[in-house]
Amino acid sequence: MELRIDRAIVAEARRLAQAIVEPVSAFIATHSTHSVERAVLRLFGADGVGSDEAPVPNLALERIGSVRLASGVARWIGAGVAETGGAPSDMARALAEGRLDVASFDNVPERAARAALAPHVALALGRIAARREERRERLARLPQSPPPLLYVIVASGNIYEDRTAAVAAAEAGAQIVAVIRSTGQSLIDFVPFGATTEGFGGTYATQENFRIMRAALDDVSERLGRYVMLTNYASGLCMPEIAAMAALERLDMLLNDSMYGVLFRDINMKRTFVDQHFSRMLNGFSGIIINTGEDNYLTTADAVEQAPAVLASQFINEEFALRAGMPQAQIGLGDAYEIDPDLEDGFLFALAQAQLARQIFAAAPLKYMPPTKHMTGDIFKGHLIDAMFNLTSVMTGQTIHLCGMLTEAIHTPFLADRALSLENARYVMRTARHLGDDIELKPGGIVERRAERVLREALALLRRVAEMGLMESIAAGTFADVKRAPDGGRGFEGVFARAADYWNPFEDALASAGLSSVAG
Amino acid sequence: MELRIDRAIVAEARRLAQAIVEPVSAFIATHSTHSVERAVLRLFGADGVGSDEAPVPNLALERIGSVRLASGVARWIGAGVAETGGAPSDMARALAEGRLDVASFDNVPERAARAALAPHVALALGRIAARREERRERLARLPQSPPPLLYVIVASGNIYEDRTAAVAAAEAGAQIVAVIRSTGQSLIDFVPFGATTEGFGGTYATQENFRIMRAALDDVSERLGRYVMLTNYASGLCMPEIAAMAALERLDMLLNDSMYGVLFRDINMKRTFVDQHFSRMLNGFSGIIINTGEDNYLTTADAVEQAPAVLASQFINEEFALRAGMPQAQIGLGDAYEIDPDLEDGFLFALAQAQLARQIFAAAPLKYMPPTKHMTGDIFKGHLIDAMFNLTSVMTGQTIHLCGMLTEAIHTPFLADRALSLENARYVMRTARHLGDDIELKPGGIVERRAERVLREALALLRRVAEMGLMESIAAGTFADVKRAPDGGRGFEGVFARAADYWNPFEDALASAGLSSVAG
Amino acid sequence: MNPVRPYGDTLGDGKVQLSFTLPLDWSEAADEAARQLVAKMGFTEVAVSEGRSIASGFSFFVVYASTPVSVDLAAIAVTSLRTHGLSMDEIDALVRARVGRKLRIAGACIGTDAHTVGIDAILNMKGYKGDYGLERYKEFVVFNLGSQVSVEDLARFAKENAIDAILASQVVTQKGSDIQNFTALSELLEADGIRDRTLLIAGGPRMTNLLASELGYDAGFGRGTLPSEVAAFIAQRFSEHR
Amino acid sequence: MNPVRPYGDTLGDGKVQLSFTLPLDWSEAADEAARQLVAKMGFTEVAVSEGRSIASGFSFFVVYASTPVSVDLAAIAVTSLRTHGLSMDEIDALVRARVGRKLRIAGACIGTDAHTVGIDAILNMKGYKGDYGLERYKEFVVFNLGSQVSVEDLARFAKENAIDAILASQVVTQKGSDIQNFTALSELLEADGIRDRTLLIAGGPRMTNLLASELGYDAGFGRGTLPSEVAAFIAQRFSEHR
Ligand code: B12
Ligand code: B12
Ligand SMILES: Cc1ncc(COP(=O)(O)O)c(C=O)c1O
Ligand SMILES: Cc1ncc(COP(=O)(O)O)c(C=O)c1O
Repeated sequence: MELRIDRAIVAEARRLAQAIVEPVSAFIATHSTHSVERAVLRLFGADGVGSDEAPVPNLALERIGSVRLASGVARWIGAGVAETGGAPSDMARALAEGRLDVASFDNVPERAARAALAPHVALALGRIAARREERRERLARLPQSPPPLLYVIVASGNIYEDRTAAVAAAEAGAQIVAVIRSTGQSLIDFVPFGATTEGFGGTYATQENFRIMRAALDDVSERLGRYVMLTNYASGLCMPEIAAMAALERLDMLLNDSMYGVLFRDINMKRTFVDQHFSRMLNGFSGIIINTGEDNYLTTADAVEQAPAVLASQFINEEFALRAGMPQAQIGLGDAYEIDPDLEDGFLFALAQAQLARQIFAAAPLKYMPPTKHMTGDIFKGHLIDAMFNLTSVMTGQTIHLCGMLTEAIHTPFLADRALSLENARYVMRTARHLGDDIELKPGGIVERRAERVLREALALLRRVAEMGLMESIAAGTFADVKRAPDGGRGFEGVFARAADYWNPFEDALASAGLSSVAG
Repeated sequence: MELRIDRAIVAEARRLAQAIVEPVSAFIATHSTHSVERAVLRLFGADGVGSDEAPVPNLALERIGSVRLASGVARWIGAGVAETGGAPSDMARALAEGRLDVASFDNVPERAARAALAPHVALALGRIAARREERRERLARLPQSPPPLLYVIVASGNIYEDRTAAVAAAEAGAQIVAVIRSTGQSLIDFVPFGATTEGFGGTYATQENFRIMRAALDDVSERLGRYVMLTNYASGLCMPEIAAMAALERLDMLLNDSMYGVLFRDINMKRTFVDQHFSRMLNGFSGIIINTGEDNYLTTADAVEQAPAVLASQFINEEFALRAGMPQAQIGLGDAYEIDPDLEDGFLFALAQAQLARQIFAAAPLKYMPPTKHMTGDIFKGHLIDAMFNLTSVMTGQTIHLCGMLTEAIHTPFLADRALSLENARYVMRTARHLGDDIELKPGGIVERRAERVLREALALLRRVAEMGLMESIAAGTFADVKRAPDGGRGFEGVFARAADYWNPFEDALASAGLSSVAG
Repeated sequence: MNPVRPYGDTLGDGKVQLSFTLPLDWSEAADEAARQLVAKMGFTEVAVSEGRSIASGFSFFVVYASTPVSVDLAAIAVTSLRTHGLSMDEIDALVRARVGRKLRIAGACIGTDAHTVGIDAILNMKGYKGDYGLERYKEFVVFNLGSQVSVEDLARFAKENAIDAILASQVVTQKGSDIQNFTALSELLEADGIRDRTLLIAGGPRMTNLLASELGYDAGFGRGTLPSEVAAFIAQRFSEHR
Repeated sequence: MNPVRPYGDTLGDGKVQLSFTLPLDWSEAADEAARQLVAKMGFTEVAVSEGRSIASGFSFFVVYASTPVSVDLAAIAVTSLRTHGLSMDEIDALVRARVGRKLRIAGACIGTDAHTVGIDAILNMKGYKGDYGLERYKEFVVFNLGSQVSVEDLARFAKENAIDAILASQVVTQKGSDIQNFTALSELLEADGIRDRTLLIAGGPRMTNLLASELGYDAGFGRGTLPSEVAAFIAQRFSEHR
């Protein structure tokens, strides 16, 4: 089942996406954020909490102060290592606890600081590379079933109940498990610490929670003879830190969108643009597949109307990811089956959109999100809408398939909801496995006309954004009907201009290694 | 979505079906049955019960005795009318009650008997024609929604609960309501009388029950502004009588298969062949669409394996119906979605079969039966299997669509089961309304290869049956793995050879009117 | 884990999903009626997640709620008939060794029930889900009387043919017709004086071993039964008791 | 038809469908545990139509059963807020005539809840399902404070802006977070001394008017609410009481 697509339009759209992202890249290159710097600390092994349960990376940053921070946190940690011979993580803790005065390092020459950190940078990257290699080895030994890869969420708020749920889901056929974060975590400017049991609508993303889930899934992977992937969320105020933690704990995927936080969480756009870049560099190097959030356009607005925005956003997200050095194979662009069940031929519309993305982003592991908006308390009807979504996915060869829950409108999934949902996907995908291969779309038919129209309108949208500039377009409400000011929103205070001597050793290492080849 | 079909094979299959049915037709032409004769009585208005709750038609036949019966019951009723000037129905009752001695009519000349009945025959046919005209008028005034026509069953055992259920179903979108008969009714050699409230797994088919349902559905039809059809079952020991009652009470469809009773109820084959012919003549004239029972091949055996048998049976049923003078537009050939849900690409197999029937019997109002055999107590899974069935139906343009019930493996439908089931069909058929039109099947693909194979194997099966003879083939277990002896099974005692002066005025009238033109 | 209680997403939460129809047009009061009804059943945290008219005078509801009820597993005395671990050959060998003669088995779908697929699955050579039917066993002589067999005919057949085990099937259960027929059969065998020497087995999708024993049967087999499970039971019973 | 009881296919049959998970591997004993559990809940004619393992240590069941419980419709005191029959113009006219000034309304999605679609549906011009939102009414001055608004901020805003009616939304209900936030808001308004002069309205998919009144709110609106229903309620309350 192939759509006949005008390749010239696609090429033009990609060109426009480059033009849109280019000026933002210039901003990114000259700025850093608190979270980027905290991520650097975490990569050096900084962890734990100090007074008031505040995380060490946050406390250390405070002690360094905004003036010195303009040179990058590495500058000061490096100086400490050069002076004391201690480990970078010890420096961070000592700073956090006030046992070390950063002013005393002002005189350590830049070159000494850099030299002192060099082995630690190599060590940190080596650790991540090892995790990545470990994933490769496991995947080879415990091969996954072919895509669409069935993905479910756990969200009890309690990491231990989540673990039970995740293992049960894996046994029931899940190939990817995502732990949904507690409401509000994306808006807090630090990463909580330790195992947590009290979240609302989700469970806190902490490094210990990552570890607990990874261990449980590794365990069940061995038992089932197939590797079960683990996913969490990066987008938010701590994108780079979560990317760092995920790299260290061998998560396999991360929700990571270049604009989600801005549009849907009122996070400052400059903050997000800088954060997403460094976090994606890390994702790229650690072999983590990102999942972008185009589905969010459809949960608040009409799917038919927003379809061009989804496609436009996919082009932009792709471009941002490529610029962070990510290979296509790790760019999980998002889409969702949010079509109105009352719309005649709605299924054909959804098919058009899904197939369009499939052909345009042929090498990307597309992420296909289930119906949510039109799900109601009628679980029987909901199960059917999910079935049509499952059918669309298998027909269009989506890669990452989030299983819809019949109880979507009621509660975060019960254990049995997940089992029923996986059964739904497995059944539909089995009984119609090769349907997509067995048919052709009629030229000029409903599907083809719809796809053409979406592509044309996405192009027009990209053209408008390119003319106006991305930040200005967002300010004008071009995306998701939401208006955000370039200097408004949460986390703006954590954005700063890089000083002339700014230094981020990981950025340098990853950039000079030619990330896409490292990651390839 | 068109299959490329070898038309020569189809033509050859039709030729074989003619060759198969031809010798059976010769048998039919020279025989009659008790039920045919009772149907004649009913057409003349005979009704009610006598002693022991035995129906008047049965009692009358008994009194006439087998020797006289060889001339046909009309001969004696006609004689009575000629002699007494009373109505035919009075004759029947008088005979039944022993108030009249049939021997006293022996001397009434055949011609007098025939002449006396002529106006009553015209009257009876006029009454049926009026019912048919009434249907036409209502359908024009209260148009149905376009096919697939959603068809549900009611089966509480109690005609009044059934009525409640039927009206509720109509409101929920049903376009056809069938009242399922009580277990065992097809094996009793009379038609029960009056309104009934005690059936098992279904409700007795009685003329009064027909009336009650027809009135309720006429009522709701007016209210909804669309005509709701009523269906019941003919196949069994009383096919012709039920056809007569259905004609009089304006049922719109009847289950009427040329072999179902033989194979699945162990009814004598000669009995069934003769009965189906006259009942179909009546169905044809009364504008009733028949539903054949090919689905039954699939409830006991494997759907993939039995597919050719289904197609072969469709050809045979078609030929029998055409010979009874039925127009294509009233021949609702059966098929069912009984594909194993665990079979990879099972949906594609079902699609192939459904589309094959659609193209071969292009003018027939195909009847598509839902999943039953693979339904389990898991109502959630069952609802999904029904959804895939609904999808197949709308993609292949089936006409009469029996809605599957999520509780199929549990109980005869609850009121809510029907509502959920109709919602399922309406949703799937709306969201994928034109999918079938929007795609082409890949040449040499799974669907096309499957269809080819089924057609080829059906041809081979028909060839074997044509060589062996239909009765002998059934005796040899060719259909549904069931072996039935030509003179075995229930109701054989009710088959008799027509005497030289045999007379069935309705048969004559319908045949000479050139039924298919009458009915056209 | 004992006592056990339904599990939603947290141990002990008691979560249950319910759906039902009320003979009412939908309104907010109908939603509240649904809520109260479920509360009156003893559930807590009752949430009516769906309520709507499905026809005039009828509304359908989907409800989630917590039950305080739990069951004590230790008190559940279900002897599993279905775990035996014997192969066909082992079962035949058992009969040969311990019974010393072929066992005579009669099966039928009784009353007006015509659903033979289930009993055929147990009896026919071919069997069910790759498990051979009783006809294939060397030490069983099987009579499959088919469908719609009256209990009188079955009892007579058993008497006249020295049947060791009767296998009665009932698939139609509407209005308790299965219970009626099963009961009639066992009473008739009792009256005929052959109940004692006959192993009486009931089967069908709604049958459980517990229900069968309540009906005075020696065993009952429900949905998903494999022929070998029935074969093993018969063989073991005859090798132990007779 | 009173009292009412669930309807399967016959009036009074009390049929209910249930499904739940037990923390047990499947076995015949697990089926029986499911049956006993439902029987202990007070149901009769319990039929376990499905039971199977869905993961190690967990089994899923589908059960049909009859309940003896019924509810007395007459005793259900639900005043429907949602049937008013007033058009937008009529509501505006009512406020003009009986209140004589514009009503000031503040809406927010409180706590950490970011689900604004529901409250937006009520407030935004555009409205919901073809029914205009409160912003479109001439006699309402609407402040939509958006999402993740702390109850403190909302209370302060109400005080400082002479708000007549507060519309608080909660969509996330997990672990009772909605109840906590709603309660905190009403307590804060009480403490601030502005509860009396403010009409306090709760909304969200799980809200009912009954629950809202239990929480000390003036009204509660649940799934499917139309803006005009809320508008009519506000207008009527202010024309009656103040
Ligand atoms: C196939 C089928 C038919 C076929 C039967 C063909 C045949 N030769 O058997 C046909 C089309 C003829 C038919 C007709 C009817 N059917 Co029917 N049918 C079914 C269907 C789809 C499948 C049954 C089946 O074959 N299951 C597969 C077998 C292997 O499973 P099983 O029977 O449970 O058997 C297993 C175990 O229970 C056990 N077992 C069974 N018996 C025994 C006996 C012993 C001794 C032992 C040890 C074990 C054992 O072992 C078997 C293997 O594991 C069911 C729905 C469903 N999906 O279950 C409806 C169903 C059983 N039918 C039903 C009805 C109502 C009818 C009719 C009465 C409808 C009508 N009015 O026309 C008729 C009348 C038939 C009659 N006189 O009995 C209802 C029964 C409702 C109820 N609970 O009372 C059902 C549930 C459908 C429904 N929801 O309405 N049916
Ligand atoms: C859209 C959506 C989102 C969007 C929200 C975008 C936005 N700007 O609103 C996004 C993607 C951001 C999102 C995020 C999350 N969501 Co969300 N989401 C949904 C979804 C799909 C639809 C909700 C919706 O818009 N309904 C449509 C509106 C019109 O209906 P409504 O809200 O019921 O409103 C009507 C009435 O209730 C009433 N009403 C509502 N409020 C008020 C107020 C007043 C005063 C009045 C009078 C009336 C009224 O009027 C409205 C019109 O009739 C639901 C699932 C579903 N299908 O319901 C999940 C759902 C609500 N989300 C859920 C969760 C858990 C989350 C997350 C916490 C997940 C996570 N950890 O990432 C996050 C966190 C967000 C947060 N901090 O709150 C859960 C909540 C579970 C629970 N019962 O607690 C749900 C049920 C999904 C699920 N099954 O897990 N979500
Ligand atoms: C790309 C992306 N990131 C993050 C999130 C979750 O963010 P939060 O934790 O803010 O709800 C989502 C949710 O849909 C998302 O799509
Ligand atoms: C053609 C046909 N006739 C009749 C019946 C019903 O017959 P009975 O009443 O014998 O169950 C069926 C049932 O499936 C059928 O397919």
